[in-house]
Amino acid sequence: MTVVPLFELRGISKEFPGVKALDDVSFEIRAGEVHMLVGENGAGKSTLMKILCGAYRADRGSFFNNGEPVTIHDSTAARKFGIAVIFQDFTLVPYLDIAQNIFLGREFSSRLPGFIDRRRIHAEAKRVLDMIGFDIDPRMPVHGLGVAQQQMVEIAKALSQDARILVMDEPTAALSDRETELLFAMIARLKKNGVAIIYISHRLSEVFALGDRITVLRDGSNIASLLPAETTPDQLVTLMVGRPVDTTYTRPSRPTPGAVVLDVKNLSGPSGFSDINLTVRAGEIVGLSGLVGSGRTEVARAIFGADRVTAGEIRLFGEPIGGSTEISALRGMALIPENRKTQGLALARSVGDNIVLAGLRKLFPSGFFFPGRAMKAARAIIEKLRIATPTLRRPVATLSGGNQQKVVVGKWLNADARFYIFDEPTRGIDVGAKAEIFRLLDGLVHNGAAILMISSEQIEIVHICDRAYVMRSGRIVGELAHHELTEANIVRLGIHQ
Amino acid sequence: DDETIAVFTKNQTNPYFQAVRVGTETAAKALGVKVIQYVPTKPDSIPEQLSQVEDVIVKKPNAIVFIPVDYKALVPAVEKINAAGIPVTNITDRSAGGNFVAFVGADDYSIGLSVARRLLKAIGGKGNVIILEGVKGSLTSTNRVRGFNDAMKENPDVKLLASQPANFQRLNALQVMENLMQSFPSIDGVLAANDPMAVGAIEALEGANRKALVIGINGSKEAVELIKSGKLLASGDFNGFIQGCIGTEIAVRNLHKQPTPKEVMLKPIVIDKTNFTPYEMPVEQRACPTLEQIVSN
Amino acid sequence: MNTAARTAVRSRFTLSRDVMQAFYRLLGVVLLCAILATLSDVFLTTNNILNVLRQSALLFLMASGLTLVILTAGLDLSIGANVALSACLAASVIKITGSPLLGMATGIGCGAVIGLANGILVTALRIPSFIATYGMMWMLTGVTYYYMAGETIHGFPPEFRQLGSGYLLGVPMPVYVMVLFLLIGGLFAQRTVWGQQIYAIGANPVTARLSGVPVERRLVLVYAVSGAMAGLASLIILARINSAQGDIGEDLTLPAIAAVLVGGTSLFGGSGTVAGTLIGALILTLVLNAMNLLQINSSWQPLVTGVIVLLAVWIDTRARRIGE
Amino acid sequence: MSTRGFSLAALPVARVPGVAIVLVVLCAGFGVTSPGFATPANIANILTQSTILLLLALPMTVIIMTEGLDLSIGAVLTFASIVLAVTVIATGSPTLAFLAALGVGLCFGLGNGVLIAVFDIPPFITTLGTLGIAQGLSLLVTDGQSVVGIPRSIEQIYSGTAAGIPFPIIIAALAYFITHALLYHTRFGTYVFALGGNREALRVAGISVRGMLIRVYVFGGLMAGFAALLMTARLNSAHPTAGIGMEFDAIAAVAVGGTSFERGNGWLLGTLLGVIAVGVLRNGLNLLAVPSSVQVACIGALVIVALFIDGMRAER
Ligand SMILES: Nc1ncnc2c1ncn2[C@@H]1O[C@H](COP(=O)(O)OP(=O)(O)OP(=O)(O)O)[C@@H](O)[C@H]1O
Ligand SMILES: Nc1ncnc2c1ncn2[C@@H]1O[C@H](COP(=O)(O)OP(=O)(O)OP(=O)(O)O)[C@@H](O)[C@H]1O
Ligand SMILES: [Mg+2]
Ligand SMILES: [Mg+2]
Repeated sequence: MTVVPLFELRGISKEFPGVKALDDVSFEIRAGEVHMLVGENGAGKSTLMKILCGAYRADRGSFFNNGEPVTIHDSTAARKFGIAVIFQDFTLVPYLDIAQNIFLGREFSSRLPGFIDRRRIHAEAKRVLDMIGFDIDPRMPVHGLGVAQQQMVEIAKALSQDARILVMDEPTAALSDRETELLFAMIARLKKNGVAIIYISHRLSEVFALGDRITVLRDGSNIASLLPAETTPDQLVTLMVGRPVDTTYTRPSRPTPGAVVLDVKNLSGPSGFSDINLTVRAGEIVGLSGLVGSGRTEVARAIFGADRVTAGEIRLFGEPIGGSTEISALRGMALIPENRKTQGLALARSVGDNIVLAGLRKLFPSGFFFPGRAMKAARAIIEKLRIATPTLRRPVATLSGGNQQKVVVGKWLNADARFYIFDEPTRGIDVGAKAEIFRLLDGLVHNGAAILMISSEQIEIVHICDRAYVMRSGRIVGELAHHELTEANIVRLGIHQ
Repeated sequence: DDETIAVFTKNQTNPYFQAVRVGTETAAKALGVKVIQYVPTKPDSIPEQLSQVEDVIVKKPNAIVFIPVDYKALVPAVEKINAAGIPVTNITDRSAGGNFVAFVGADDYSIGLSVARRLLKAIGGKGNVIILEGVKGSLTSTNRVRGFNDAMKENPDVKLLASQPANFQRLNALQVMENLMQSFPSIDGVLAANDPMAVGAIEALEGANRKALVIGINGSKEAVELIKSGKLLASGDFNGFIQGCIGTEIAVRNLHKQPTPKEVMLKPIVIDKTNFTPYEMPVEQRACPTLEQIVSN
Repeated sequence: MNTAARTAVRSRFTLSRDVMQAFYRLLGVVLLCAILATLSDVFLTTNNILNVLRQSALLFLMASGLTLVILTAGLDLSIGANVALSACLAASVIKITGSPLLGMATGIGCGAVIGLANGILVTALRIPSFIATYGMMWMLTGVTYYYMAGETIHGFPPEFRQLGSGYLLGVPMPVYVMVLFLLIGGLFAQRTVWGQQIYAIGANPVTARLSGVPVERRLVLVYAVSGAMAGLASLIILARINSAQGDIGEDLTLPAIAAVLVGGTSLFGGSGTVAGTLIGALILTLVLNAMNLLQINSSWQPLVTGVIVLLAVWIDTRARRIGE
Repeated sequence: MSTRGFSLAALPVARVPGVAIVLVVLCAGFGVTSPGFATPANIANILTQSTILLLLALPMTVIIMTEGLDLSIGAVLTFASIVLAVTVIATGSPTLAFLAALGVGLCFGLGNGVLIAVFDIPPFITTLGTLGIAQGLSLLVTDGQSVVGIPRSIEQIYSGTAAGIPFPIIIAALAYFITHALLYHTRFGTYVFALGGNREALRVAGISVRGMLIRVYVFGGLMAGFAALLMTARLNSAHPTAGIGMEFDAIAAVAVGGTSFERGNGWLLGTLLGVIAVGVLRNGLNLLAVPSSVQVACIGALVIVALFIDGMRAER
């Protein structure tokens, strides 16, 4: 049966300086399907979608709309074909309100030329927000919103375009379960209306639950197009990575926990958490779980000394600390923040510069900096974590998300950290890299380090952690020992009964 | 009762205007009136002096002594003062319009002429000369340089190597002079349109171990010291102190309905090795000459 | 993956971007000199070259400290006013005590304290540097005017004046000072942990802080250094013109900023070099020197400088793009 | 115009901004200490004096919101004023002269915009360069001299009144409302927020970032041309140094008014208050006959204090 695809890309190639991001990739979308696009970090998924929506221009290749050859050289052209995108990196304007963001570039005109009809924009925005079940005043400026709320606005923005083809680049990375469910319901409704959806995700569960078809990209080429029913997760991962990979992370036996490394007592802070008590021992991984917005990040930042606290005490290796990231780092604490682009990396600087940043004081105790030694140290980390970069000098901004995350972790390895806080370490990371990060965590605790790990994916907490705390509305509402650590228990504690 | 006189000068940095201000204050003390100084916060700012005039009109002082930042651009300010009925005495730079009680000044042109003559005579009526101009377009600079040039015309054997502006500033003059010395291996004289530029030129010459005679204008304290030590040949006396004194005295006389002259032009005096002694006394310690002394001179 | 192996090979052959840029800019200077040499025969004489170097020293000293500030994505608009106040205080101290050393300590100390104050405004009070230093500029100017009351301080001991007008082995003293601080500044920025941290702060202050860099303290340091360099520059001016006056630094701020920018340092922070700033200072000084030598009407000066600034930065952005 | 329209998008912080506090304190202080201060004549005087600065500070707010800067605006004002004067003297037509001044503003705005948007030169450097060019042209055209002999009809624009209100205040109020409408009620304004806040958002929305940037700087140039008319009328002449440094005054007023330098967040009313605060301070100090050197220091203190108050509040 030859179905004429709704839209087709053929022979797309795209080269960035030094990287062949896409090499002769072809891809087609049919009406009413959810087409999963998977691949390792840096495989070229986001790049392909940016070409589809006109944000980048392909070096070579052609487009077909309903079988007719067309050109897409900017986003207006893409929009004409009904292509809308939910970007991996938000495209929201902080000091405009939600409604203005949703209709940016498509404002309703008032009678005066050039003027906009604010009332209509707000009304329409309200309609779209209601449609996706997001209950918020469209007059709220976006800069005050949390990550999840921003993601919802981003989704509303794409949906408001009445798209025929909707691209979602890791839309659930920042969403909680409730919002994820709403999104999935939305997707089902759209599918019924004949909208084609391209869905990029690193979560294999989503791939198999949602997908009608799967396309795998590897190193900028498309490797396979398959049906979920005919594939197993292991086969898919093998295709993505190019070799068989053991993704079923098996928890190795851990040493018996040693001395208390971190001891937090009655910690409260102005950023909305109070009376936090927790301990982490050498050689154990402790989870900090809870819903998005429950204040885990704030606690982590406060422990690291990045935010002010109003009460309580933090002891690291028995010594009181607090209020200074410098001292925390020197005493052997590390923070892998949740947003790598704005908090974890200096994007314009090179991979090498980023990797040595946190360890400068340890690598060069004299205060003098030697580029040769720094480069050697950076190279060792790159090899150890298998960071895919052609050179040390490449700006870290040009790496894919997963490799960027590895750089953020890597910079603390040079700093001889003994206690690590990982805030959503696997957000936006492919399966292969995820397994590597977990192995990395294991390696760290085996060498006697202590880890506090925040994750919104309960399954991760259950698999990795030795025990876990659960937070709700800025308080710790429970501690789960290893034998109690199940998804059900976390959810029970995390959601208000 | 206390009569107040508002005094407007161009900036807070040039010693010349400081001498004017001291002059007005000395005279005021002697005459039993009060003076208030108004100086633009940004040196030589036209809009700001205009605003200050407008603000002062609100306060209605009894009289105003006025040096316009620019002799043409401040005419609207003078007209506003006239309209407010406040008597205003113009000193130093002659305003291009408006009604004044009197004008007190010295003639830039004739000072430039006489001090340049002094230098040209000292180099024997022949040789190579450089002119350092002030801020381009300012009345002061234009007239002084015109005086320099007319003195040059009287000495056809003197060659003008270059005439470059150094904005009345020491550091500018130093660097312009350093650059010009690269092009001209032999320089006999430097005519600078004010003292700071003359000092800059002297420093440049000394730095390069070269000799040339230098003159400046304003008769500042520093210039007098340099004349005494023989580094500066001469400085034309523009006499800000006396202008301040006489301007204030005329303003007060006018208030008291006493007769005043319409114009007082101070004679050009060339300060050099022969006559610098009276100028060594700091302005703060000098006494104001009376109007009669000046006019009868 | 064998990318790591490739990394090892390639990085040895890739010239650093900064080095390439400095190279392009040096090429620009050479080109400019070649053009000027054909226009004026005195241009390429040793004397004139030394003369240009001596004149650029002042600009460079102010701009070198400023380079560090701009590397952190900040700006210091108060350096001109700082030079004025430092110069006047140093001049007073020399006059009163007769000791050049005390005067020099005063000048540099005053500059550093002002820089420190800037640093505190920017870090502790969180005022954007552009505005904090603009306010500081006005306050310093006010204090200077008040202190000097329109007077001039003149005539310093010859041994102090050596600093500005003296020669050593036929080369003017300011040139030595310039080279010394080029080395110190370059080493500080490229070869110290602090320098690396300063680059990181410019690129992303949040990341730097979360990587254990004491951002506030480094910023305060950077502003203090910029202030101290302004103080040092004020001494060179004093020694060169042998007098101090309230308006001594007024016209020096924008040229110093221009020198840094023409030298290729990005206003957005995180990239640039002190050596580049030297080249920037040289370019700007060369232009003025040439205009004097060719006796061009000085009205052309702002226009030509403006065009040169635009050209230099434009060529720079082009070169950067080609380099990538 | 609906107040809701600006209350949310416009206010950077929903509490009393530093500039308002500063302004109230200044007015109260001067009102008590200086009898001439709180008179209608003096208030009109302050407002009139503030008009030219406001005409520059309005577009400066917009430009700063796009994470840009226009250092050339004072020099462009100067050059436009000279062209206006020269044209009116040569042709006798004030209309033609005004158009010529606007033309100068347009050219420089366009030049700035193209250099920034197309040639990718950072705004600070671009406008530093064009500042030099405008200043140089002013000097070359006039040879440093004032241009005088302008017909009285032009002066009327500054000194005239309508219904007892000075013309300049009417013009400035008009300019304020136009800018307000532009910023908060048009596409242009919406995209200005996006230019500073997230350019990528604009790009994917299919709006030309370059085109918008150019428009923003053209707006700045045109307002400078407009301000040149007031400046020429005020001085009844044109002078090559008249507008020197006004760009920094405008930037300071914008900053004092609470517009942020970083995030595409601006507050136009704050700019208005900032301009008036500077005017009140200068006027009050003059009325109190405070020595000029102290005035200079006070202006610096005003800038720092206003931002300090804002900073303190933001921390809470
Ligand atoms: N603007 C850019 N400049 C240079 N290189 C780029 C740029 N954008 C992407 N790349 C490179 O292109 C390749 C593909 O990147 P892309 O973002 O498409 O990966 P991805 O499949 O979306 O990865 P992830 O799952 O981590 O988001 C990567 O090697 C990346 O480093
Ligand atoms: N409804 C909301 N409105 C505005 N801001 C919110 C809202 N919900 C959360 N936030 C922001 O998020 C912060 C708490 O979320 P935070 O990111 O700390 O949660 P978390 O538990 O770390 O979750 P995650 O790490 O998954 O984002 C609050 O301080 C607030 O700034
Ligand atoms: Mg991606
Ligand atoms: Mg979080």
